[in-house]
Amino acid sequence: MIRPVMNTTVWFWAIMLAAGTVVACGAGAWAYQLWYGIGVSGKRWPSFWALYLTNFVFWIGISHAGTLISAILRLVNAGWRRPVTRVAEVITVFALMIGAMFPIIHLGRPWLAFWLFPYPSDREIWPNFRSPLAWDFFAINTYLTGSVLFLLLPMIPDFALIRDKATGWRKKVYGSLALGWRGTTKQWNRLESAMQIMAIAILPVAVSVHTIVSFDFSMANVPMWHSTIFGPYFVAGAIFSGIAALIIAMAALRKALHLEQYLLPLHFENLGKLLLLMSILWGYFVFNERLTVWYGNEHHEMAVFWATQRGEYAPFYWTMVICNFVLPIALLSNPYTRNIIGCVVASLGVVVGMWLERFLIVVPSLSYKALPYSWGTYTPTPVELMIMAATFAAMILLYALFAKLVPIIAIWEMKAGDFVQAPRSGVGAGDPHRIAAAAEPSSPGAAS
Amino acid sequence: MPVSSQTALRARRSALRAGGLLAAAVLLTVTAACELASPGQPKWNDASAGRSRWGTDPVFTPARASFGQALREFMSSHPTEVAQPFDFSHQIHLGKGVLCTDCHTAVEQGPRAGIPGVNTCMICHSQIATERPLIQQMTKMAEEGRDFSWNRVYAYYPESHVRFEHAPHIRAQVECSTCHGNQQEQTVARRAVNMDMGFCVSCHKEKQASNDCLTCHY
Amino acid sequence: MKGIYGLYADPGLAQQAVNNLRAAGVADADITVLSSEPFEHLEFGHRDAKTAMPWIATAAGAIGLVLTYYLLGASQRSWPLITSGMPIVPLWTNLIIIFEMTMLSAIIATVITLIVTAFIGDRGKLYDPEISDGYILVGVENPVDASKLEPALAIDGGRVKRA
Amino acid sequence: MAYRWGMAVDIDKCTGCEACVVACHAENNIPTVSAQQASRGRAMHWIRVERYYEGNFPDVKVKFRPVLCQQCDNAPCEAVCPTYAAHHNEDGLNAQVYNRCIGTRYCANACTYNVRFFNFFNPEWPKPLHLQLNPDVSVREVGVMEKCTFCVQRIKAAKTAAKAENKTVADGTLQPACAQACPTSAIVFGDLNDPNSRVARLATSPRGSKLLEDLGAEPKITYLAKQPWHEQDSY
Repeated sequence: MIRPVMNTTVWFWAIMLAAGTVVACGAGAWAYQLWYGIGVSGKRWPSFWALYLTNFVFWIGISHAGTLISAILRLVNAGWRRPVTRVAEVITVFALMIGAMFPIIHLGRPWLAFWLFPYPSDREIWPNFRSPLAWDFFAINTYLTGSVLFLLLPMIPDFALIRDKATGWRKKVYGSLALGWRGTTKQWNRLESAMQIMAIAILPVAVSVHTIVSFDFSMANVPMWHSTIFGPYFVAGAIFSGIAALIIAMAALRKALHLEQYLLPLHFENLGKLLLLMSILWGYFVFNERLTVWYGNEHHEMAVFWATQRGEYAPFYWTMVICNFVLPIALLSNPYTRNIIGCVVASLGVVVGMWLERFLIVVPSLSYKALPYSWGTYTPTPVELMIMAATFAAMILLYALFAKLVPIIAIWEMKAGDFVQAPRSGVGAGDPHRIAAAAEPSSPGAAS
Repeated sequence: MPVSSQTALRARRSALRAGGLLAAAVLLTVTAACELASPGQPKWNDASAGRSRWGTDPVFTPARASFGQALREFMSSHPTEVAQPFDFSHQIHLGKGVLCTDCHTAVEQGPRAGIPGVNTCMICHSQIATERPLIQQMTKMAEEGRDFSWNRVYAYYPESHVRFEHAPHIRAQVECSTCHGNQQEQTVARRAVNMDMGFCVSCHKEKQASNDCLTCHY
Repeated sequence: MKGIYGLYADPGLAQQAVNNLRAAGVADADITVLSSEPFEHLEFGHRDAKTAMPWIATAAGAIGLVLTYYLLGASQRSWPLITSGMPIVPLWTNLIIIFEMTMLSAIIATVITLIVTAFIGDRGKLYDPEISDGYILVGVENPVDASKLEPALAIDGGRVKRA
Repeated sequence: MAYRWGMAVDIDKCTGCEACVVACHAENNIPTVSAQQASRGRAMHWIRVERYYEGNFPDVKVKFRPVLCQQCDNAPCEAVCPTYAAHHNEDGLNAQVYNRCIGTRYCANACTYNVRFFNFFNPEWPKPLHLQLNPDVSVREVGVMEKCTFCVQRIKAAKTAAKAENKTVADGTLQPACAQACPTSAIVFGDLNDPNSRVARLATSPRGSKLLEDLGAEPKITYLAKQPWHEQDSY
């Protein structure tokens, strides 16, 4: 499992180069925008928010893959979580970093973004804590700090393991990262209690983060934004897209790093069921949102409603419904298609669909605000699309780099879960639940 | 060297080469796409040529002249000593009992204190100290109809959008030295007080003057 | 540094070694057990399990709550600017930031406690890289008489080493 | 007593001539943009005359409504700004502080009336047209929001002058550029806290209504509806 840390393949360099190129182009596009102003994007009166904020919500949503799911699974002590947790937590950390960049990219004067930070200044003025953007600042920072620590702490024993196995510069680097970890019973116990506390603390934070992101919209008196359902709707959508991202990442890692013996069809099966559940939940929320608007028949909202149902945004809307609802339910409710390929196809659909969902929340409402005189249509520009492409490339780049530098599966957790037979002879009295989970026969579809 | 590692080396080289080509291609495409697809946007060469979109030359814009200028504004760094074209001495004039308002005449009426021109000087200096070389130099300027081009000592960067009015402060009996330092010790004016926003705000709070942002920023 | 330890592949043998050391009169605090994975199901895995960490986290959360409450109130009152007809100190919106800062304080306090107690507080030196191969190390640091402890550690399937 | 600036716009008197728009541009240093940029939604008009058409050609009625910042009492734009660039000032104005603005554009989204504008690029004036810029008003740079200020520079000057004489600003002595330029005097400006001012009387007129009143932003601009004799007319 530590093989990728020790050896470097040509493929790794190829991925780094390709992704790095796109990221560099995105950085160039951002520099272009910084130099000339936000006008090089497609933003306009009245669509002052568009693609950047779409991506912001999308990436923050993706970030709910990891810490949230892994914290839930850790708390209920689900044995099958063990190979999945780190794969998931890494997505959280990187997706949050990328997502948190978008509000800054989107600013008219990004060099003043630090004014959101509450610090005493000579101007004697503080940030406005009534603004949802200030809440965002606090929520995302808390979630990011928590997630980074949640990811880093269980990595320490693995760093110690690499320290013992490696030679040369790797031994030095990983030795200092291991912080002098020896593996005393005290260290193990403290680590486990810390992880329990963090899991409990980070769950409400994760829920609050996407609720607050939804507040960015629902606090404004804009048709189809000003809705009480937005909090849970966004959280459900976030977990939905997060699981999809997790499935895609797991499948990619399984192929690239040959982790077939750790990431079993069972994991895809379980996550596929979760994805199916979230898909139904998502459908329920969309139905709620649309039905109340249609039934209420309030004329400000109906303009937005019809624009998405049969107007210029309708193709996006119906693609979204197919990707988020029809496709996952068709593929995942059937045990014969709920295999790895089926899960990955459904997940790809969900990622596309959820991106469209965010776009359809941000853009049409602004295009059709209360005064018909001010209606206008937004179209993105190459600068925006380039920056967006760069963030996807950045995700691949960071993920590949991480999988290269750190064992992507928590080795000690796997050992503790009795998945891997250490050189010792007796299995020992493991948790019967875990063994049952490991030995559970996989579904007929997954066996193929 | 074993064969397998040579193959690996070759593969790595070709991967690097392919990546380089890919990078160049993407960069070119993006540049071209940005230029072609958004005709309404400023072009790369717009700013360097200093031409406006009407084709007229030159153009006025609030953009900073250079990156260094923008950085200086960002750090709100101001020079304390400003070179002036003429060695005027506040010290001598105030020492002889001249009042600030004798020369800065507008200070009690309007927003600006007014920086006196050569004709104001000549009111006195047509008679006083005419033998001094500096005064003679100035007299010559006045006869030729030339004037001083003083450099600003106390200024805000345009981006601070500050509007300061002298008259209300004089009416509220704020001493000139509060903001300008003791001019009896200065020859040409120096930036004696660093007038950041905290300086203004704390005084306004103390004197219970309005701390509404629109009092100064509009 | 002086020390004596045994390496065991099987956690059951390690438990036996711990028991033997206790029988030989070694205090519980002097027995070092190192492993590359936690052994929650065995007795020795529960040594030092008691910790005040949850209470420290709760206390830190409470401190964060109170501090944020005052920071928000004080900063809003220091320059009272009205927006949207809201009160100067609007509790509803402040609650959101208070909540986040409470959680952040608890998380950071937990990590600091972990680092202080488990890493900075770890003064032992006994170690063997074979732990990373799955062996469990049971030993005593700076024993009064190492040779007396050797029989306690010498169990079939284990190896005794001196450092 | 503090001022509370307000406005009344008589729709009946508005001919849609857009003199107010021009006056506003000249007074407040509002940049013009190229036709291409305007078609991309980057034009800025702190006041605009909205045209609404009723009926089919040739039997068409055109209705004009000058729309500018409504200076709401419960302004949705204010609370959402993370830096207090938008806030309520002591005279009841919606202040927009350019130097404090970081360009989140949140205020523009929250604004129900779409009367906030963003500097997408640095504005440009071909020389020597920059010499006609109003020295009492800031020239805004790229990345900041701007909007109608009720000509705060005139308010400020009038208040300072009145205070120097220990008086209050008398009704009718102060007008924003749009009201000054309106050939039919459709726009009336004044202090709503002064019960005898023209604007205070018009604000309680039975013809008066507020724009999108039901959304609860409590705007301070009263629109006076067309008179009944005009409604009966067939054009």
